[in-house]
Amino acid sequence: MTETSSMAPAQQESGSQTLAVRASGVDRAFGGVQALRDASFAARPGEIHALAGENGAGKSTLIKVLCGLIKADRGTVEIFGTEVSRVVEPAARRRMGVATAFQELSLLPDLTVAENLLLENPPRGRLGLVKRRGLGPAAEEILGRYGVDDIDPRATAADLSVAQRQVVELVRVLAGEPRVVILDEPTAALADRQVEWLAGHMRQLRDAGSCVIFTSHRWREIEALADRVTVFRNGTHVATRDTLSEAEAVTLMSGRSFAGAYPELTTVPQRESALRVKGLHSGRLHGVDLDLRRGEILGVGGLAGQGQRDLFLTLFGAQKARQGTITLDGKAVAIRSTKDAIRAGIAYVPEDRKAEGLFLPLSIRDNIAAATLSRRNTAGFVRRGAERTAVGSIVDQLSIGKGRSTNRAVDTLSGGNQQKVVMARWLLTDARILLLFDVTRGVDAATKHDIYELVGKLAAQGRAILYYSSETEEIAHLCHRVLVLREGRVAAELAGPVGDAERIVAASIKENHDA
Amino acid sequence: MREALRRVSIGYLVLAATAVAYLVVYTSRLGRFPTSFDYLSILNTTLPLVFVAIGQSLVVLTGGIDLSVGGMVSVCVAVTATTVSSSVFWLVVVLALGTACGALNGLIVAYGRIAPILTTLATLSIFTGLALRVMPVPGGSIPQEVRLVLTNPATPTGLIWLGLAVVGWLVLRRTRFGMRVYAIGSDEASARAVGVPAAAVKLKVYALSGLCSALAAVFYVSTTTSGDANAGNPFILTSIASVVVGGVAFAGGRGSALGAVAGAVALTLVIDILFFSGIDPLYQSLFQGLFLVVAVLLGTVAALAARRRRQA
Amino acid sequence: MSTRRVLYALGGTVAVLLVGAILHPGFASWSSLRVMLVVASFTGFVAAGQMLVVLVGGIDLSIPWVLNGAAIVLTTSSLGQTSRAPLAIVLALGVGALVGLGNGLGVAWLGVPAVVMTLGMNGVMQGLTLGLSKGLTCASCGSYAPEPLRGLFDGALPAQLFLWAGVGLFMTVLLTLTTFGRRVYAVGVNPRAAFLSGVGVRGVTVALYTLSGVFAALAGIALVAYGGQPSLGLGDPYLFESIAAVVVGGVSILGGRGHYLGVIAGSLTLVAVTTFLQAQRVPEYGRLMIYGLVILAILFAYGREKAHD
Amino acid sequence: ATPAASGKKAGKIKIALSNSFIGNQWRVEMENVYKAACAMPPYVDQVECSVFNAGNDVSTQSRQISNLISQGVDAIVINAASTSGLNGVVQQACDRGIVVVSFDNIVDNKCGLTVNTDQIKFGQQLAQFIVDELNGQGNVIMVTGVAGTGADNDRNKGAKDVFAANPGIKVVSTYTGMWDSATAQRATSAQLPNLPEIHGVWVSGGTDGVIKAFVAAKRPMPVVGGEAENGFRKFMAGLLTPKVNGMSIGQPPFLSVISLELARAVVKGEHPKESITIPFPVATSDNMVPGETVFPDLPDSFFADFTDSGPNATVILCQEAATDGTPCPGKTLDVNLGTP
Ligand SMILES: Nc1ncnc2c1ncn2[C@@H]1O[C@H](COP(=O)(O)OP(=O)(O)OP(=O)(O)O)[C@@H](O)[C@H]1O
Ligand SMILES: Nc1ncnc2c1ncn2[C@@H]1O[C@H](COP(=O)(O)OP(=O)(O)OP(=O)(O)O)[C@@H](O)[C@H]1O
Ligand SMILES: O[C@@H]1[C@@H](O)[C@H](O)OC[C@H]1O
Ligand SMILES: [Mg+2]
Ligand SMILES: [Mg+2]
Repeated sequence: MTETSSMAPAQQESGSQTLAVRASGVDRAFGGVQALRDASFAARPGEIHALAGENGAGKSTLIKVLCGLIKADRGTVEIFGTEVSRVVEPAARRRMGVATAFQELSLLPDLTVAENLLLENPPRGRLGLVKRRGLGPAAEEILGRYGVDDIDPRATAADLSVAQRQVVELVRVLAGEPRVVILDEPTAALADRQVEWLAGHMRQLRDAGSCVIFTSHRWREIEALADRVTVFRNGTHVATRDTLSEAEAVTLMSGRSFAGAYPELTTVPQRESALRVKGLHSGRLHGVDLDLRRGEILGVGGLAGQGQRDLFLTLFGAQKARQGTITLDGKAVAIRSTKDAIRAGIAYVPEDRKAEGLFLPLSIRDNIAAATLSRRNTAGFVRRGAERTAVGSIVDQLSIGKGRSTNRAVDTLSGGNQQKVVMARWLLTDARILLLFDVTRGVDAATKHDIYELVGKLAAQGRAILYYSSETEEIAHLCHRVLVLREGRVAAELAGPVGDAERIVAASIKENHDA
Repeated sequence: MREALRRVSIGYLVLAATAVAYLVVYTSRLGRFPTSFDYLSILNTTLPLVFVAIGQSLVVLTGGIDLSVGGMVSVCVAVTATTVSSSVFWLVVVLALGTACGALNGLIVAYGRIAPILTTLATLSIFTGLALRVMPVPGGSIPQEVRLVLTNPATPTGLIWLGLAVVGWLVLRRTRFGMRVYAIGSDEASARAVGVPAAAVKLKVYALSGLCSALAAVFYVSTTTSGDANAGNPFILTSIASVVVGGVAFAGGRGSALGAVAGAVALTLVIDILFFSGIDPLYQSLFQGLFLVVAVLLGTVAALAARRRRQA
Repeated sequence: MSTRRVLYALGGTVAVLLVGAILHPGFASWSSLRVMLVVASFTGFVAAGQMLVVLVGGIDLSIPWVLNGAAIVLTTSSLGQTSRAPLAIVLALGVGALVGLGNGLGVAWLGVPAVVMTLGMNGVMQGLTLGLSKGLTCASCGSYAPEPLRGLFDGALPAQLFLWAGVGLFMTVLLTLTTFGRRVYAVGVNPRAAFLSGVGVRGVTVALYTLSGVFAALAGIALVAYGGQPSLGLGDPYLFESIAAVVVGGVSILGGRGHYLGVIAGSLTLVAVTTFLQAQRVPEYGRLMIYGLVILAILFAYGREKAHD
Repeated sequence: ATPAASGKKAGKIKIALSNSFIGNQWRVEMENVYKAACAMPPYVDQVECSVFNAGNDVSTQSRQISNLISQGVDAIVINAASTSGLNGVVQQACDRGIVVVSFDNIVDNKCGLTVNTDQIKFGQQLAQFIVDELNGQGNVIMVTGVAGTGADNDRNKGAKDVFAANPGIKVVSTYTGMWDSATAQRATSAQLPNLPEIHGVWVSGGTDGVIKAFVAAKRPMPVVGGEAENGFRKFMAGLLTPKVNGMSIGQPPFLSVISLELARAVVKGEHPKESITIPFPVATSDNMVPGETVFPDLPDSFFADFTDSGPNATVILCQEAATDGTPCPGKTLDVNLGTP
């Protein structure tokens, strides 16, 4: 395709009988936030179509409108030429062949994997009754068809790891052999191997004539997979192209351009140890030692689910250790609660900001002040002036919410700004040890960039940082040192910046690396 | 699902324990085993609660709660006692009325999107008023033939109905609708997102709860032989207690109506145990309260232990 | 956002009063208002406690017999003597606090669902109250509330109303100006995030249930002060009424949203509706039905708003 | 108060009292006098008594009665949670030859016996008193009892008939006081500001609460027809101000004792299987006798008609029997069932 245009695809391709999905002139607001404005989008059968845009660009909202989960305030949606704007019910769209994997996973936690997979189409026996005995085998067969053999169909969904849940969710969508497949950030929780697996199936579906739509914040995935790319910015269609370079894309998405993706690692860790861990057993951890120095960014790598989360949660007092010692600045400490951890100068920024970080209906100020309430009070009364000042300065520092009132509810902010709010909360604690757990997950390029710089600055201030990311690339570039976890133990230690993510991946899967 | 099975089995365990305790206090007090009279009267007095508890458990499985069962039972009792003696056809009307009351709840909850506890708090008042309108004075009657078929005091016809209720549940459990009920209770937003027509399912669940209340009312009138506009009140808290003792999770998605049935029977037996153990009647509710908390604690502890085992 | 709900709640009260005043002259006169305020204050007390636990997504079903138990403790320990009043009040409130503490510990530490814990506790309190007072026949059970307490209701502006205003002030200050209040809303909105922000979620929960017990006891004290003597079943009407007042007052039953000012309005609305229906000589069945319809109507008003956010 | 042991003691008959709820002082007194009677001759030698409370839950009461049947009691004395709800189980008791006597809130089932006052007349007589005192002219309010129960309904019916027959009487408000003084007081307080001048008040229960509400609202005191609460009688006797012109009709708590006697006599074959209606004790402001119809030292909530009096008294009980359930000193209890 040669035309570059800000012309909406719906107009370009109007009259074409071959469109699988078409949205035109769609508006959708959430309270005060205009998530989509006059948005248009079109995708054809037999293509993989990437939907790109910064956090809050409206990708997920568009997808929800397309699959009938929410209603557009204005505009039309067509599926294979049939106008469906009026029937807002995912069940109805499913019957038309539209299957969606959502950004917030939608597995049913109390049901088994089998029930999740077969909920709407269970095996039936006599009298049309569900054959419960048939559920397990049927699910096994489906999973087998997709080469998944490490997930027990009888396991309860809630007991699966995030990656496993993502896989089940994807299998659920793919197995329906839908004519339109929509995947919203399907790879965010997947390891590289699983990404490959997914890519294979997406291509297969496309080759079979389905329309595959997906979103991702990882450009190389878009580059590798997409036949066409649509870029959204501020709730509006910006461009649809056959090919697009990363630099171009970033410019289109943000309206700005960026130099190099990762900042230079210029700081040097100090000598003093800030945090020392010996023989830690907790959850999946079976004896982890580590020594984190002041001013150091220590990466924690490895395949997903090797105990990284247990390590972070235990250090933050949110999970009990079975065994092991923790030393802070040379003094042994017992961290029994998150309160203890905060008092000891430890901060934990979680990956899942909506579930673990934010108080969505509360104000920016309340959110940021939440971890430091006990510092600004007189006899239990909040010192509001002090609070306003403290919050105000950190908000400016991180440029959250474009200088608007901190009385705004956090759920009116974009994802990137929301993530910054969580960061701001912890910076206010003056923590000397920051546990950053996948803080860039689902964050757009511009915000990611801001976060990388912030992390560097924090290390330069002498703070000790433990850094985990599901994007191995990041760990390879940002960290002074990388510990690779495997099966709850430190399998390798690499000096940083590692630069090449492949080395970390290799260490993650190699057996008996340093034994 | 295994988790669910385990929680349900807590309800069965509690029932087993209360049954044993009942046998022990009964025999030690009276020097003989319970007779068929005892079993029969337990059966017949529990049946109304059993039905309300089944309806309540359906609602709780979707993550809701139905306080209006009290009002629905009252209305249906009032109508049953005032009409059925004129024509048995009225039984159908009663069942339809209960279903309609339930469906009204369902409409408000599913389409009006008002929290179940609030919706049913309001409709409880409305239905109770209606019952009082229909039957300002206790009384009425039910034909002997109906009694003999439903809760015959001499033969355990009640077992048939109990059996039918159980089979009804098992069938329901094995329909797609049944699976959807669990899906909604587990996570409504997700269930909707994966194509479960949540509103329609909830509407049906509340309607079913109304139907169960109507059935309970019919059995109530059959055991007591007449009606009273306040008859439903006690069922509000006892049905919730049954569901709880039966191991249905309040958050929804886990448990089974059969557990609630077990819970209902267990709660009835507790009354008898307290009676025969000679506990000062004034302290009775103390023990009932403790029973409730302990039964649920046992469930929680068992679930916790199981989780521990799985994680290790 | 939740301040808008407070306005709705107040608007509801005004609307009911206006309709009443138009259809029934004298309905909104001061003497009538005065009485409605007094009657609403009892609901207001229990609803304060109910609101606190609802704010963290809980519920307190033990209110009826905590209230009743405290009322009986007050008279049996004061024996109607003015000199013993302070001790008796402390004891009665203490009983409320103790039971609330038990609820809180059960919910927060043992993980018993609030519905179960408090329903069980209601039974326990009923059994204890009946048993220990021997069905209210114990030697001291016929005692009256001490004289000064009974004076709470005299005068053009009864002291009881000042007490309610005090409760209102306490609740508002607690919830909006203190760090505790901040923590309450945080726990109500997202307990996991609150926990990860170093908020002692269990501690906050326990404190709220304890307060709910105290408020139930306070209502018990006020009710004996009003009637002179306690009776059995004194608290029964307040179970559903406290929940109704809380939600009509705009507090979200899911937790995390609401202000006590709204609950005050909610209590008043409910009392005004009942009073009005009685003044109109609507029969009992009609009153029950209209009462339910009014609650539904108000909920629909909130529901409409919810659809937007 | 614990149920009797299983082994049948020679000669003693077993009579159980199954009460629904002790929700007010009346029920407490009713049980107390029952217990006291059981501890006095002739009952102490002839009868093995037990007492059960079920609360207002019909199915609990029904379970208890079933268990009493299993226990093989000879008679069951019932104050029912519902007039209709126990019909089934009562039938089963009758079928097994157990004597069932219900009182106060009686059971519909005709196979049982009843002991009660005439509830319709109760309502009528109070209403007639008000009409007479007002010379057939004036505004009246009716404070009713627990809606849906038999006693409430009969009393209301009696009263309404009388008021309706007097066109000069205007019933300006009717609401429930739930037979509870505190509730009645709250409801009345809330009503008063919206009511015109009230000349007469008819109360089914909770009378002292209604009067207190009038006092608090500083309204002129109307003529009052009400129950036998000691507090009401204190106002009638002028022990509390203002002095109230009223008529007090008691549903006597000793109905339980008469039921006990009827059950005993029927089991022993000393009395035919016949229900009993006793006259209710009536007191008016001009015949108040401290220590007999009003008790200055006892609480307001106490029901003052715990004993009958006069030459034709059905039963004479002492104050301790009503307040503590202790037997009256050195007395054989003589219950006069009237000549059948
Ligand atoms: N349920 C909601 N309530 C309030 N605001 C919302 C809601 N959902 C989305 N928004 C807002 O709408 C805007 C668009 O959000 P959307 O999730 O569509 O963006 P996105 O492109 O998917 O971003 P991301 O890449 O972070 O997933 C954002 O500002 C977001 O905060
Ligand atoms: N959801 C499921 N996923 C996988 N296997 C299942 C599932 N449900 C049932 N099974 C298997 O089928 C067998 C039979 O199930 P069964 O008929 O006992 O269901 P159930 O647990 O009784 O349901 P309920 O208790 O709700 O009636 C079980 O032993 C189990 O191994
Ligand atoms: O008959 C009534 C009785 O049942 C109730 O308990 O107290 C008041 C009486 O009038
Ligand atoms: Mg998105
Ligand atoms: Mg089963």
